[in-house]
Amino acid sequence: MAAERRRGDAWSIDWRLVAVAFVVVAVALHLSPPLVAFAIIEVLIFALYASALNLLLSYSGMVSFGHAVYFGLGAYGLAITIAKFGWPIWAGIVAGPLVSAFFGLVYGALCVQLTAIYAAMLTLACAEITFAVVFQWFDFTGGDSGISGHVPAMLGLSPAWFGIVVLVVVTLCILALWRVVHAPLGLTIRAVGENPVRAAAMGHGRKRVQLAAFVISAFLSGVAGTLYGIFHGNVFPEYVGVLFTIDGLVMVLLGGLYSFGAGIYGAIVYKLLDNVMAHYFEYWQLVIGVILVLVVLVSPAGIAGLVARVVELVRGRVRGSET
Amino acid sequence: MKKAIRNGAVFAATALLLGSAHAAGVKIGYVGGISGACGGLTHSARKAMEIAQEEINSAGGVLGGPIEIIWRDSKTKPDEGAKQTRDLILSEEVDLLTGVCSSSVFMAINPIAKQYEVPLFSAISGTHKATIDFGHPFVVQTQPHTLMEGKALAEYVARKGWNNIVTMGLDYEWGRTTVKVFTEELAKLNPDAKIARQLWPRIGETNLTSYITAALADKPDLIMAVMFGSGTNSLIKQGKAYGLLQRTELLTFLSTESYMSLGKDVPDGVHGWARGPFYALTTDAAKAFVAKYRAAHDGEYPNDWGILGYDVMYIIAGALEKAGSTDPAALREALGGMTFDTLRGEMGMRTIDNTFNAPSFIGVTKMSDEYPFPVMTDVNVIPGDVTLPDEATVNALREAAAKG
Amino acid sequence: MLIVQILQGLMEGVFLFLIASGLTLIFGVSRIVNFAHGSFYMLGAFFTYQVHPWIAAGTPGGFFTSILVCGVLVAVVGLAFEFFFLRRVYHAEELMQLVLTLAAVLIIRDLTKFFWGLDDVTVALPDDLSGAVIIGDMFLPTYQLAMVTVGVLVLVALWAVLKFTRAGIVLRAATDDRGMVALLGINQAHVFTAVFTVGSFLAGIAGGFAAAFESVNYLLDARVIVLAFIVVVIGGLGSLYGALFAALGVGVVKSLGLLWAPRLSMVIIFLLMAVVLLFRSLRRTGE
Amino acid sequence: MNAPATRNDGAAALEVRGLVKRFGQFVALDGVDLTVAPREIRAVIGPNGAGKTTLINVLGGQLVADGGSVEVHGRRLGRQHPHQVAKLGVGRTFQISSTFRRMTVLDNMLYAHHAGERRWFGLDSSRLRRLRDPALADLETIGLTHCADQVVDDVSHGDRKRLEFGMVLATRPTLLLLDEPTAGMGLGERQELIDLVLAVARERGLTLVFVEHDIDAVFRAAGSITVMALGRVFAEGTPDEIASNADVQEIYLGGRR
Repeated sequence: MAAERRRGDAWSIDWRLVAVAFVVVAVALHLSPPLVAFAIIEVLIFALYASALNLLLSYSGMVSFGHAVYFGLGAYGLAITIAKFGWPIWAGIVAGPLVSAFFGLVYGALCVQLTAIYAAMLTLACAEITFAVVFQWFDFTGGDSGISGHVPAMLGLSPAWFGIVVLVVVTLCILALWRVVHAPLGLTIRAVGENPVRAAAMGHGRKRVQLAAFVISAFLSGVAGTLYGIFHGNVFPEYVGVLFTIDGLVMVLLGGLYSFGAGIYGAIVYKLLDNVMAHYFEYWQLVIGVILVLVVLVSPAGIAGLVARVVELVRGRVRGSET
Repeated sequence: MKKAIRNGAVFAATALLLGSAHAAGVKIGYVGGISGACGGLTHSARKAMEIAQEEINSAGGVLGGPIEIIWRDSKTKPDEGAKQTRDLILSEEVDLLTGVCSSSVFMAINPIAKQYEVPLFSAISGTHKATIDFGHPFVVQTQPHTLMEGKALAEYVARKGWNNIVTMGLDYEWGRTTVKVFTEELAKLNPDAKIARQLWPRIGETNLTSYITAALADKPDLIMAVMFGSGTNSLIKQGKAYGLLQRTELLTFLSTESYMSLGKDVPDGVHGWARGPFYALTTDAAKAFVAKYRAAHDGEYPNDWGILGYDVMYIIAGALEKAGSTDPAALREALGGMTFDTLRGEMGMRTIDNTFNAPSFIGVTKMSDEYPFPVMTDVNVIPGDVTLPDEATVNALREAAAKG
Repeated sequence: MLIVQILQGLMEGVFLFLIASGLTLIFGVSRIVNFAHGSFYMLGAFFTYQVHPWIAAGTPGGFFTSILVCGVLVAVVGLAFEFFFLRRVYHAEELMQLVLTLAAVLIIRDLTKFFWGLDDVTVALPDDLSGAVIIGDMFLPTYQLAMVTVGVLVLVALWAVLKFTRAGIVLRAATDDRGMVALLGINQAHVFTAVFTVGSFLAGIAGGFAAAFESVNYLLDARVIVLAFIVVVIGGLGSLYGALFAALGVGVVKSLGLLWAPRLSMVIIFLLMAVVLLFRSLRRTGE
Repeated sequence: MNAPATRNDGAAALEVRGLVKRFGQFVALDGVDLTVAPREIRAVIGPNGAGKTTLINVLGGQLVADGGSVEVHGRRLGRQHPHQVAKLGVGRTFQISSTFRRMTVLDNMLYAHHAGERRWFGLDSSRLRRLRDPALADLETIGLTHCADQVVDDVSHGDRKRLEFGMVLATRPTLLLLDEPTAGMGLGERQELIDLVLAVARERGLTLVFVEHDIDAVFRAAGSITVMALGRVFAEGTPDEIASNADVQEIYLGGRR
């Protein structure tokens, strides 16, 4: 939030920050034992997925109760084109996100006909239908035993090097998302999302703008899902299931609505708790629940808000009006 | 001296970080649904495996050292299972893998075992796909898989002479395959039998009343319900009011934890099948194990998965002893020519699909004086040799899977 | 056979109505989409599991009393949740309410795991309730008739409250227009609290009934909330009578669907939900 | 000034005939006729419930009429959506100021300029950089430079009203509908805003229709006045004519003074 309030660099990317983060993650990947590297890879993939969902929640004024569909269909696009159609691996990798984007277009076109909770409920219905088809269409999707073995897990690379691949792809995608949000289209999306009546009175109809956001979000979720499919070398109906949807939602809400970094911060904290805390405390979801309550009651801007405050403090220009 | 201490410290630190390279004994990685959907089933497996581990170790261990088990929770999610498995192999450098609950987790782990050539002993998941369709030299199945179970059921049903049958299979792989194999095998064994209707409740469905009325409308001799856990429990509970058991026979999957949770709600006269019902195992070893298990866990009884878990530990230990090393090839060779004296009786593995000729148990429920819940009586043990699919079937399935 | 299936579907439908009524009531008045509704239902089931042995187990009277007691307990949980948390975000944007109810889902699920473990539990049905009324070859299970009766009673009670009492007039006003309540000189917060409590109570008793009917575990919440959403959406969010017809419809679609399209009944129901949503929107834009 | 191609100098800027709008039983507009010439500055006044805001909402496309016709620069409005109406060159403000409260004031204005280019897509952020200077200039004009980098939520009510007006102007409308542009403002602020509105309207040659409760402002600013009551046009004329109309005095002005 703070980043967008400042004038000088609101529209530009802090390349130094990106470079430092990139190097730190890359080095960490190489120094870590596999399980930690896996955790980093997970964080990266989910940071992209949650950021894509965040485009909807924070900017376009839509809520998706079925976003795992676009995540999981990326992995299914990869698996089915390779395992069933016999495509080469690279073609499958390209196909994954496109499949997601296609379903984003079809479902999105339906969902933008509605608004608010009605639209959200329609995303849920679409997701449940997709899940049922994926789960039951045995011959095509492998049903609940999924598809595996179509692509070597991590492309046969070591965890560290596969981590670097993921890091590069995720970084590029998130930078691209940043560009979209801060391009004219992004401005339209934010305007329509925040106040569709005002935007309409200025000549911007809600539906096609939200549809564009939906397709972009679905595509990027599909990239994340495709990466996830490569990471594990498999795909299962769980990837399009309700738990992945809730994971994404919780990450964004934890990270803090209305800030670009919500998905990134949320993914880091959520997956950290998932990977570390779960070993010591079985009831870590309870902890997430409590944090969410605190977020609502104390810091609606979530972790992103806290980070922004810390950054402001460090830079020594906290303004009194800031929350 | 100083240098030695420093080296020691470095070594300890490295060991902490990366998991120590071990000298003697065996390191086994357990991946199972400690939490998640399998959590309710597999806690007994873990307890039983710990008992077996303790027994084996106090008797001198294997390969000159103790068995060490590293417990990992798949959360009953395939992706988590895959991740934990890869870490067990890469950082813990385990010699063997076991556990595996739920077929999706099994299918996720299976290619990893193949890739890294680490033997994987399935104790809990019964999908046949891992050892047959996508089988490889390093995966071993120690319990009756779906194809075997379907055939065992057909065997039992043919023996009983039921002709008019309604199937009720949970709409996922286990339910669908079991019903399919059952139908095919029954047609061979009893050409007069016909399937009047196939019903497919969704997994997780707990209001089964309209399935019950639909099934009863066909006035079947038998309702064959390929369901488990909450599905089975709900079917039995809700069926009672419809006089289900008075109007027809019911055959369903009834592992021990179903009895435990339903208690007296399980009526007498349900035909159930199971994979390791402790009360039907009469050997001294089995009785001793149950006694030991109960003593260690507040009088709790082991469920089927406990029996399977205990058996798999002794299978692993025995095979390792014979192989003389943890080398996967040697292990497989050793396994091929051995018979094991398990709690479920004498068993051995065949090498075409690394599957044990594990028995299926089918019996009829009766309230028991001995236990706080009903158990099955007249238990038919249908040996694995009868139910294992022939080599042609295995090859056909493998060819089909390879085509995609 | 058709008649049996339809009747069975209708009975299931009444139970679905019982599950969904609280959700639609809460949405109608306060526009809150209560994700925790399934969790309250689950709490009702586990409370009943816990409480029923203490309250004259084995007799129908004691059994119904324990369900009622558990309904009240769940209502207290709902009340506390509304009073201490939800109340603070009525004026914030809707997403904040979503966050809170989602947080409640996570917390209640883990607490359930903590107290009752991962295993399935069931509540034994009193013998007097486990029979059936037999008409020809039709079996009408006593317990399901009891659930239908309770569903109808709830419907009649809600109808009477809405129609005849001052509280009902306020509620209807609140459903139509939230500002109206303020105009009537009534503290809106009290209305919301009351409705949330009643909604939680309904979820609680529905869960209590389920505990003796099916097998209950900590995964129940997700299953139920989706069912409740389906019913509430098809019925028209916030509409009590709509929810009734939707619930009956879903019950019948399921019971007939398993005959004709055994593997597609859920897909059909979700398609129905999608079509209803889209159709409603077309009608709205026609205004 | 950069007038859109829809402009047709031959016709009236706004031609309303027999406009009817019902909400259930209630008739909000009961056959309203209204003709506004290009560059005219027209005030619409009337007691509460006269249908003024409903009229603006129908003209802006936010509501769909139940009967009658509306022509803007000779173009018939049917059931167009608000954004299509906006593209015909109709700009409007709302009674309760409608801006993007989570964005900064500058971003609001940037967006308005972007919208003014009649495009919604675009991934080239250099276009926004290009729009930055004109946007800042507009903020200067409406006197909001001081809070350009504040989120709208943090600025005062009056500033929000001004911002909304400035944003609408930036979309370069030819017909401007203002629904109580000064509602809730202090006296000084009100005059300032009205002066600003007039200055801009004259400079750009806009047609202006505004609803206003502040009678002083109305008489100072309007070239002509339409008085509405009970969903109908009750009287129409120059400020002097209206001021001297006894019936108007009776039902409206009398009631207030």
